[in-house]
Amino acid sequence: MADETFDEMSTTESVAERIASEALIVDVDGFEGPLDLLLTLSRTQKVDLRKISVLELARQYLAFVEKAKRLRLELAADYLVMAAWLAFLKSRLLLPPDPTEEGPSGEELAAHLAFQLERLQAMRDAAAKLMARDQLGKDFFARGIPENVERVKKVTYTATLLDLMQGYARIRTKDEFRPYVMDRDAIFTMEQALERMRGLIGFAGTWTDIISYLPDDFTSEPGRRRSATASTFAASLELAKQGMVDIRQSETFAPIELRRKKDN
Amino acid sequence: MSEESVTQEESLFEAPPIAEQERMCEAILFATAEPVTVKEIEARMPHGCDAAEALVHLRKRYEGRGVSVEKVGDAWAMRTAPDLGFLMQKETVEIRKLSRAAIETLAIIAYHQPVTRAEIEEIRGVSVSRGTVDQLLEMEWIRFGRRKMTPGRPVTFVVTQGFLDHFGLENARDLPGLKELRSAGLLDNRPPPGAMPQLGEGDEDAAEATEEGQSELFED
Amino acid sequence: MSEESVTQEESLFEAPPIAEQERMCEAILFATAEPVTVKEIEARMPHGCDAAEALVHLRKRYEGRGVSVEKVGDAWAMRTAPDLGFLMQKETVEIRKLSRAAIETLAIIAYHQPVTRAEIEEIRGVSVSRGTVDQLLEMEWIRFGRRKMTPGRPVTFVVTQGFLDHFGLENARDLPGLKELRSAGLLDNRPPPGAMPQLGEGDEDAAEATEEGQSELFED
Repeated sequence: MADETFDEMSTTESVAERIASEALIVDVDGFEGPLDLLLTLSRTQKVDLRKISVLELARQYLAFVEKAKRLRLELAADYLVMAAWLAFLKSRLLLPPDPTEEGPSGEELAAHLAFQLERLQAMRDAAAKLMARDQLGKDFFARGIPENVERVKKVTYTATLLDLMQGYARIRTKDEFRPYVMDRDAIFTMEQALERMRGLIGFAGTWTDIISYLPDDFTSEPGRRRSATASTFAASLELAKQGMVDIRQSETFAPIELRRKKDN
Repeated sequence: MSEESVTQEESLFEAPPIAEQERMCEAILFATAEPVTVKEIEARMPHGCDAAEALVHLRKRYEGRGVSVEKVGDAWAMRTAPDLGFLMQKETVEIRKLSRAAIETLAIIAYHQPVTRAEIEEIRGVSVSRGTVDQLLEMEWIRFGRRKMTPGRPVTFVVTQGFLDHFGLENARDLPGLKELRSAGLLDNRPPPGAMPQLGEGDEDAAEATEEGQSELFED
Repeated sequence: MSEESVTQEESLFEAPPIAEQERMCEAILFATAEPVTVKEIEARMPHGCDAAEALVHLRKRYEGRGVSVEKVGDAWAMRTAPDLGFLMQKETVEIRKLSRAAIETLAIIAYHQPVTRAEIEEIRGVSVSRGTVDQLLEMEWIRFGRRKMTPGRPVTFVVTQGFLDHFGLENARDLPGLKELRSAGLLDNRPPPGAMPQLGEGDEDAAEATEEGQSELFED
């Protein structure tokens, strides 16, 4: 059968046709596979795809492939697989059905091929209709100055009673097993001194040695006394700076005395 | 304390009148370039509002105006009337040129969704290049749907809200010519009888999967 | 030659009706990325249009709507109505676990209230950051109690009704497991020696506040 087609083509071939066919074959890259090529060929039948002659289409396709072979053009394997299948289909369609043979009839196969072609064509038409629609940014437009939606993040914190209990237990146990830190039991801090002096300063109408402001329990032990003296001195300076007291010292190493500022 | 007062608040303040709700929807849609879902709109409105109803009123109000209120899937957006596109030459954005393969693939996904790559290949008769799918994904016109419950559990593709928005479709059911294609049986999946050349591996999957998907899509 | 044809055009095509011009202005104001002057609008519209008049109509149409047409300098723009600004916020609520520092501080206040910051620091062994206290105040889980009658009259902190509600307590005294903690020796509040200097007059008060407060807590 293929030979017959081939002969037909070769005997009638003119130079002009040869050029035309070369153009067609060189154009094979323009086809997206055998189905696309079949669809293109089927258009030459100029009938509704539903009434297409699959036999005729198979002939056209096989002729095409033969030509490509003669011109030694490489055809993708897909095309050759389709050619083999169409040759098979053609023989099925032409020969009387063999009752011993299994599988679908030639008509069923042809009908499916026709369906595939019709479906592909339909999808192409649909794609064209889709692209012909009005499109966003081309035919219709979105808001030109979109206002940003401010995202307000509201954070809610939560804790469970267990968290609370565990937190508390953690602190209290830490107290007992805490890593070594110096217990500052011999330290009278500047803050403490300030606090103490602020409470007492109101009574300091006359010049008084700042030593008398040391807390009682910081006077006996030398270490504690040293700390309290230093912080009380620093606190006195701070109070003087704040304009609450006047400070004086008659000579080096003489007692430092302070007095509430008169106008206070 | 706080819970109690909230409950009180709810009962104390009724939802604003529908005209006011319409104004609110108008402001929200107006301010946003992207479609906003009814749910999102309602979340931003005071308690007890019925955004869906307000939107229907709003759409009606804008009928025939220079701007229209459009439904895009389950979201809403305001868009200029298509017949006035000529006024907006300055705003026109260059739409990326899509290859023929990409356009066809997009159409197949839209009309056959959810659809597997094997099914697309079956219809086009050639393999689908990765680049084509990637491009469509990147443009956010398609996305992955749920996997098919067929051997190999292949992924499927569906079109997105962005696709509907771009082509001015309220719904995938409004695709041009969809009804005709359906009644012509061109959206059916017809398994090839016997020995057709297999185009693409996942073919067996394809049969079952498409049929399910389509009927599902167009159910409601 | 060109001038002539323009003149012809003018006479051939009349300007569209004012309603149509209004639609055009509406679409232009909607879609442009910035306010547009009357001149710019007119340049976009068909010949012979009167944008200024159309804009006046348009502004009137939008009166009282969710969107308004406004004049910005010598340009025009559409904006959402100012009273609907609250719709442009999207509130997301995130629930976070309270930090360890905050839990510990809260626990100390709950068990020792009324308690000063210095006392909290003494118990925790580290300083209490302002942020932690502010956070608890903001959450309305703690509030200021009465000042201590000690030098400096430091403020104290106590837990609130909101705190009790959150933890399902009727009273801070109901804090579960206190007895157990105590019998485990975890609540032996012995101040580190010397850390609390004797502070003269206010001292009894302070002592009362902490110790009595606690014993009161453990009574029942």
